[in-house]
Amino acid sequence: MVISPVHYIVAPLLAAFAIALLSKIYKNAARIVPGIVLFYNIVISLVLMPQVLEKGMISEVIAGWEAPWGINLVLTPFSGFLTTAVSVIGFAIWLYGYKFKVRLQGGEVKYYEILQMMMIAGSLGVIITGDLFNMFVFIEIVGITAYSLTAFYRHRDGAEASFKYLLIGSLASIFLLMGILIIYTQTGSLNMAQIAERMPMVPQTMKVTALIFFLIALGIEAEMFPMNGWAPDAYSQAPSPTSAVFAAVVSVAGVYALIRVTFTVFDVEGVHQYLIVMGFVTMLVAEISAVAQVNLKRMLAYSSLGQMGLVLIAFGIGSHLAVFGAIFLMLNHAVIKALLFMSGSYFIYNSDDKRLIGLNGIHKRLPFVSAIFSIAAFAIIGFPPFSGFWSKFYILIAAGDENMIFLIIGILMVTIIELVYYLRTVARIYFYKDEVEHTEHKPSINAIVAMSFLTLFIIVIGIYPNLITGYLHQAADSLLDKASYIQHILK
Amino acid sequence: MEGIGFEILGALLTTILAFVVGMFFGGLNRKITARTQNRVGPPVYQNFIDLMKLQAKRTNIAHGFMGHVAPIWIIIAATTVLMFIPILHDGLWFRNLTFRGDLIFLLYMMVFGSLGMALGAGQSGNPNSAIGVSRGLSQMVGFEIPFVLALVSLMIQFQTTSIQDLMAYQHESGQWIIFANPFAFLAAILSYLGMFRYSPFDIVGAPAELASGPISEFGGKYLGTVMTGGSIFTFVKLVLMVDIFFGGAGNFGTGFWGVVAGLVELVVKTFIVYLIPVFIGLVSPRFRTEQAIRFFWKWPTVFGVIAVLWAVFL
Amino acid sequence: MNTLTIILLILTIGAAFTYFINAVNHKLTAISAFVTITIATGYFFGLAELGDQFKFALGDFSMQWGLNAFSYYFIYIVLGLSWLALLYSIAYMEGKARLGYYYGAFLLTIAGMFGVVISQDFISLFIFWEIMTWASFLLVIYNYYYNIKTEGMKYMIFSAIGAYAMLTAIVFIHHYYGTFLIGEALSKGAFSFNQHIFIPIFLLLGFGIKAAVMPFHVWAPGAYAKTPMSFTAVFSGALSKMGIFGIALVFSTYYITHNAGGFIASQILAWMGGITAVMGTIYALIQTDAKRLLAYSSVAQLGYIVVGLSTGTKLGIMAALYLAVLHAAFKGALFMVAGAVEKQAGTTDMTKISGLIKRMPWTFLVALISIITLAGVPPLGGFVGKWLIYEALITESNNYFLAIVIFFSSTAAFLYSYRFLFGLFLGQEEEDTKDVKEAPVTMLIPMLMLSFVSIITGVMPGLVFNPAAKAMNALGFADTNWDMTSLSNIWGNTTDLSLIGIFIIIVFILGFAVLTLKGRKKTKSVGTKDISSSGELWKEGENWTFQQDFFKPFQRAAAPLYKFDMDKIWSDMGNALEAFFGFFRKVYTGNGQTYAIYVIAFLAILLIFKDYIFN
Amino acid sequence: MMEFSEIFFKYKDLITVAVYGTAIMLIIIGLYGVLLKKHLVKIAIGLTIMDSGINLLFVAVGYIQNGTAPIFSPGHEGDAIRMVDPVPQALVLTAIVIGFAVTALALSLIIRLYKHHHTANIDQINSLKW
Repeated sequence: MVISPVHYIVAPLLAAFAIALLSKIYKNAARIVPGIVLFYNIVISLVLMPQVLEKGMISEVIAGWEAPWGINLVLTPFSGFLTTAVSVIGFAIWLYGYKFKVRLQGGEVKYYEILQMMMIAGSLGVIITGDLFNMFVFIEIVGITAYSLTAFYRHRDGAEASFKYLLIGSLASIFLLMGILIIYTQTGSLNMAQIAERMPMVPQTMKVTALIFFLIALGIEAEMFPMNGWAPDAYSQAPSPTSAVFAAVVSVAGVYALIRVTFTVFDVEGVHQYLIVMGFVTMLVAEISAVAQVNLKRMLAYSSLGQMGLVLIAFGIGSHLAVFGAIFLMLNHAVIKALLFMSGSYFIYNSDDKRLIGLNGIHKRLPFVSAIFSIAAFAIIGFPPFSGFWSKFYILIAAGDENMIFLIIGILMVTIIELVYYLRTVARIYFYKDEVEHTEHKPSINAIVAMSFLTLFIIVIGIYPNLITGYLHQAADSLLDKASYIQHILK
Repeated sequence: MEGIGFEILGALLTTILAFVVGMFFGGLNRKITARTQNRVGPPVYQNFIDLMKLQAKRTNIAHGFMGHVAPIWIIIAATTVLMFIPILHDGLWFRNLTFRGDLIFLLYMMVFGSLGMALGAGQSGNPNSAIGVSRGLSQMVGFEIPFVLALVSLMIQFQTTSIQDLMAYQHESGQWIIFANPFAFLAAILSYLGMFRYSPFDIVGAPAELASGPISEFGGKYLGTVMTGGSIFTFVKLVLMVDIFFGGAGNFGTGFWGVVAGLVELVVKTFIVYLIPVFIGLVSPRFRTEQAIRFFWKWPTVFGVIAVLWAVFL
Repeated sequence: MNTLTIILLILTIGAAFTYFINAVNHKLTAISAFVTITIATGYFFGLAELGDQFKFALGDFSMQWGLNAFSYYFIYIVLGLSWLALLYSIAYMEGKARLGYYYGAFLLTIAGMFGVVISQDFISLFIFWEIMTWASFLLVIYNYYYNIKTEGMKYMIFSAIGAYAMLTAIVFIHHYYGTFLIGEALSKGAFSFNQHIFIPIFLLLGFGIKAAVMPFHVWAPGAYAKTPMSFTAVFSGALSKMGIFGIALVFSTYYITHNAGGFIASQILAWMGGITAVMGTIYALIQTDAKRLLAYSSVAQLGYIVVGLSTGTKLGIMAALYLAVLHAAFKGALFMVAGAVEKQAGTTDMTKISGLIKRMPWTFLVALISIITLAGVPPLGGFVGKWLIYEALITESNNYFLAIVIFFSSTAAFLYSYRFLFGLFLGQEEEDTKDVKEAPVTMLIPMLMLSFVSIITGVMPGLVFNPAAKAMNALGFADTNWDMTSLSNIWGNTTDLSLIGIFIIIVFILGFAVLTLKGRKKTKSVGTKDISSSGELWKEGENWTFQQDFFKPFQRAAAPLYKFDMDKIWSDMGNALEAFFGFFRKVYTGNGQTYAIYVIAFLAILLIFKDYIFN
Repeated sequence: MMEFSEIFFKYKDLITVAVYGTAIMLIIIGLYGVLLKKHLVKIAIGLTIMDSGINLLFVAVGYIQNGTAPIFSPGHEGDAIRMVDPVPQALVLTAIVIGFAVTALALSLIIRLYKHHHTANIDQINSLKW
């Protein structure tokens, strides 16, 4: 059978239903099926990426309706890169969580897996769709599954976090519809390429108004200040693998949607400054709030808000090198933050409470996980020789080429704040005395494999970045090259 | 008259001269003090008698290696500095090693002795000695500052760091540097008061309160050696002063009688300079340490700064 | 395969191997570390020669490592001192916990320093700089395992500030001059103070923090004092010299083209160095812990070096380079002495122990020589450095008052020098230190070797001058011939060191012979309890050593200087920032409705001001 | 007895205005409920009202004067020009479904919140903050 981009979405969706049925027959199906499906997604990437990189991009039309009439899926090097990353990290997270969900309280594994699969399917859909309304639908799928997963644990404050998320999220959907409506009335189309083609004829005010609605709606998904109040709660309340998925998959999808809309669909200039300013504000506020956190997962959540802010800054700078750095940083953030949540959840699991005090001297009990966490922390701060350094370095160089000295100084100052709280955490892990006795939960072998795989990635890329810079350059080109996108889809 | 033998002879003569003159000055100091206090006082050669007595003592107490080494250390310091100070300004007689060292070297060489003394005193374990050392070092930080300011001003003014050049200048121009840069002289002479450690700056020895401080554990030959070194050092300081500010000695040619006359001139000049700390010591009580340091950091330093500015702008 | 890469590989692999071998056998750890550094050092001095280069591409950037006379000079310090320090560590760290951690981090730090010195492009410079920083950070927190909060944090944050200042400068060098290669940037005048002044300023900030220049010196004393002494020797001896390395590099443009902007900057930096020297000294002499005393003294010494560099004259730079080596020698030896005392007597608190001279004579000898060198008293090597600095300041660059400041600091240095010797070795011999033994021989050998450096440079400074002169050539100075044994300033006044040395030795031998032979039997050696105590009788258990407030009078006299406490200023600033953060994060009120209001308000703002924002 | 279409033609502007106005009003009412009401259920209701407002807006936009259903039936080929735009209606159907799902989820969450906190006042449900 011929593999096509649509399988990215279809496979997980099918899996979601298959789980429901198969787990009636075979108890462990709920655990195994997602792995198979995500592995299949990796296979898809392995098959498709060479073609994409060769042809530039491949687009798939659904149900035979040619674009612009039908819904079409586009796999550019950019989106292809992200789908690959999402599949790989999703697989790693599944592997990590394989045994983890045995002790899920208040929910059966199968519901968890179903929601997880649908969330990943939605994110992949957001990334590869070429149609605005289709994007809206996928965003809603992601949203609803995310609300439910946030509230998955009954005994925590999950419901509260979930409700906040839902409140803001549905506002987002309403504004998204509003934006789509305006765009549709002006251009009479929903296909991104066609809209982009007709965009020059749209009157400025309408264009900007629509853009603003999109910026708000997608900014909520991309965790932009001041729309990101829900994020820390959701991250900290969701089950840990889900937090990892939030950080590694959902936020990436949100940023992708935002960038795709602002870069490809619209042609408004001022949006770049907007992205830089708001990105910096996001970063600053997030890191400032992270310093004094007493809850590990909440601290990590704020930290990922900060990273997202940096990504937005980099996209806002908009030069080739900056976009390159931004995509690199998205990848790094996905990997590293997933890793942090993975290891962090073992700390929490071992230390009876989610607060940081529980981490004191935990390395005696979890030497391996502690080492992983420390490496990931150093990597996300941007210490060489870890991969985090390179992305930050590229972004800074890009900013320097645009002669934005104050932006650079600001970014680095915020990095120092970041350094402070991560260092404190690592210090707790290694250099503090722990008074109380704990029950020991050693990490299971599959978790160790998953984590060491991602750690290896960090270190290898950090020492020899040339492994991926080639793809990243193509991805950046494909994002910035708007004309070829349009003419490729509209033939 | 050349050759290493000549050099060594000169060195020995210089040392003996310094030793004798220093001892006599010490005796004169005691005599003058006594007379101003309406006492008869000891004879001027009293110091020699004391020295002989000390050297002849049957048992000597040493508290360990450092205490054993310290006296020699002081002698080394004294003689070394002496070797690097021109006695007479013309290059031949008693020139020793003068062409080999400059003022900065002298500055550092002059603290060499007190370091050794401090170590010796330290090992004795006597609290008085330690206190004395602490005071002495603190006071040194006080008086070195104006002294260095004075020397720096001279260096700037005459574009040289060598004493011989300074003497040569005075010899040629016939104008003493005390007139060429009076503020430098003021700063230097005031810091000399501290260097001589007569009252009001005798806080190191402080006979009544510290049992003569650092040297309180030295006796017999050790004390004798310390005294020897001290008297040589007195002479050294005076000669340095005379050389720098009072045109040096030896302006009567290089013949034998000229040299003798030069030595006489030197002794006279040094004695006159020596009288300044002596008389000030007679009439003043003792400072506390911090008072002493404060004193040196006030007026002498101001004079020194003026001297430097003088040298820069005039 | 290239020499430099091989050495780096040896060091890093050795570090990993050492770390893991510790799990197998604690004995092997030290051995493997020492073998590693021995191989690396031998390999370097055996095979590497000037002009070695290694080019490769990483990311989209071309990297370049190489070896010129200037870096070679600093590699003498790095590898030589590290070798001795590791030899010392074998005995010093014996029986301590976390040996693998210690030795691994140590080797990694050495690798970082080596990389910093050999890297000829800014990216690898920065990378190695960071590796060096966090590897040494691991060692800073090694000893005081459970209160990293204080010193480790301070060290890391200041290092980060410095490193990021450097990074900013690097990025802008790439922006303005389109290159990452140091040589190319130099030739394009990237470090000139007249164009894009903030580039050299930021670089100086980065390097100056590592060199502990006022007002960024606050991390140094704690970090030096709390690290294991065996590493502190390298830390203050070699690692801080990386800052000196950088400063010299940045100023190298100014050295050649004496432009106005560079002059002002150098003057400012020189005065900062002078103030650093004074501050370090006056805080050193009120310490009661020997380690802290040495730490502050290191800060002061680095101040001298910075002054020498900033003068930018021939003698000044020579003074800085010379002192860089000499400071590595004597301060390394002194830290090793402190470590030996700590290991043998249990503490370095000078109010607790005294009179160790009879117990540890060799250690005392090393301490004495190194202290004389530190104080800069002839005939040992320290004097040469002092002489060079003063001549540079007075005769070449007319910084008379700076010279006075330096002189004040180095005179006050006598105070803490004496305090160190007296506090640990002299004074009353107490009961509780009766059974203290001399340090093991593997600890004595490095100390004695280092003190030999101090001695030999006293009479033949040319041994250091010649490689230093080559280094200055690499910086662009015309070759200046340096006499092996005598110093001379531009006014033609000379000081002949060999003569001085010979003379002093002769007099010493004569006097010692006389004093000892003449009535040896007449000398009675007695204990320190047997003293003239003005009538007081010594009772059991009394300690008469004068240790508390040793320099109280000086402290009272210099009270105004002690008012100015940089450490407190920084910590207040930090606390204020943290309080502000704590207040600001309240923007995330836990109320979902508020978040909704944020969204709507933001939407409204955008819609109202859309013409201003998006045009 | 006039035909519907005639009445419609008579008041078409009025009706258009009414439809748009209603949609906007619904959205504003919903916003009011979301932003200012403290009761969770009222907030949820506000959300649904906003949803329906948006949907109404969609349909209104898609509508063209005197249009027919977008169905090709034999004999009425000529009506193709008078067909209303089918896309918005399709979208609206999807949006309605999504809105329904969200509302259901919201209500279930509200129930659990009420069990957990024993209140439905959103101001008192802020145990996660800062």
